[in-house]
Amino acid sequence: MQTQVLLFGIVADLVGESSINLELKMDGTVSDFKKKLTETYPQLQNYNTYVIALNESYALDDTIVKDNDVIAIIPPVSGG
Amino acid sequence: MQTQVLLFGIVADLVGESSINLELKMDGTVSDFKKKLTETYPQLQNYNTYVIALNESYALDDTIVKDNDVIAIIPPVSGG
Amino acid sequence: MSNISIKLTTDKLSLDECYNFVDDPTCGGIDIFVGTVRNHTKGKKVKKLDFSAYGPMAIKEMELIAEKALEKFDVLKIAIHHAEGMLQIGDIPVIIAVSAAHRVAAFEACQFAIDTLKETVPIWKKEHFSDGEVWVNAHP
Amino acid sequence: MSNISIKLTTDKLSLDECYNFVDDPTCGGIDIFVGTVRNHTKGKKVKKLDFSAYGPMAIKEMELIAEKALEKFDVLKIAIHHAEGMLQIGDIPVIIAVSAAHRVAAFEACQFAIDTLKETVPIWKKEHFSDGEVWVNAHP
Repeated sequence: MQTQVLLFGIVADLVGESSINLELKMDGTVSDFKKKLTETYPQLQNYNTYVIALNESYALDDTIVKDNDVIAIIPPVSGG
Repeated sequence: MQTQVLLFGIVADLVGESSINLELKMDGTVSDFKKKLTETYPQLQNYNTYVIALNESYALDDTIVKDNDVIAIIPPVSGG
Repeated sequence: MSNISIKLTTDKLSLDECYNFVDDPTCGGIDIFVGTVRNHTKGKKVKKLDFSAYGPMAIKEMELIAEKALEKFDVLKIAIHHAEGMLQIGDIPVIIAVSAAHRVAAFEACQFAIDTLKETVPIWKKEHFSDGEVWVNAHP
Repeated sequence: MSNISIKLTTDKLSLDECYNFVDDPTCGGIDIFVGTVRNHTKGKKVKKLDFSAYGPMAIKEMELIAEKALEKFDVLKIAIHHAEGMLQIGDIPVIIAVSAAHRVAAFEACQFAIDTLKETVPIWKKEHFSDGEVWVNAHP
């Protein structure tokens, strides 16, 4: 399945985009997604302090990524 | 010596004045002053939760009251 | 001192004035406590509050609190403004604002200042109910 | 919910707006935390800060914090307003205001809200120095 991934902060800078499309297998987990992401963007290999949000909520590594889920990569936040 | 005493809050209400004059002996303490006050205003006999300030600072019971000191009777405060 | 603002006034207190006083290019956080007149106390409806003060001593004691706050906590500036006279529901008896490079110190100093003010500053409030009035705390 | 005000905006944040939202006839104390842009960080001079956010999620997370604060503490109303975009020294990135019948709960809830916001809300700031710029916290 084709997914849209939103990038922010330093991750957007490292990738050079604020949004990317990634082909994922059906019923993969957040962990699988992270692996695919690093394969596709090797510049993220040494940057793994981000977490993943699905549909605007924080997701765990074993959460299943479903078709049409909005995926976002959240580097360490610094609001306030 | 003749002293001026400032009264506030409930103490002013009990005495019916916001300022009184009291004749004190020289070199008496704050304790002596309190005794004299209660003799002169027996309505304060059952009200002893106040503290005394001399010249706008809190005073202890054994502080000496000097001539020309500004004495104030401070019932429990409730600002804020 | 230029890093302390103390006020005892019959005018309306101003949040912006306190904020502007403590704001500083080196500060990263400001904590502001605002006391407000509550419409009830111990289940009774309050109509208004009358604040009276031993003015010169109240100002001295507020200055002492401000100086102690600057000493005890890593904070930059502090404003302590207190109202006198008759206040209605929603009016503001007290504003305390504290600026600091880091927020924890601002919170701590602000709490210290309001806690101490309520113990030491010679200001008294009389609550007015529909059936009478009473000095708050007079009989602890 | 009428006792929660959440805002993420490129407009200037307003202290009065936050105060007026949380003010209530039953409240006795309001605590307000104001974040400000500091002119230095770790000894380096900051020129300005650029805040970017994952907007919809930032708003959801701020709502979660507000709901949790109302649950955990005995408080009445809470406002959490955060700025986006380029801020200059002295500008206000965040205001959190909390009202309560008694002041301790207001202080506690306000600290809880800013502490949690800094951990969970997807907003990022980039510090601009005279010799470059850096994402804050990007490498913890």
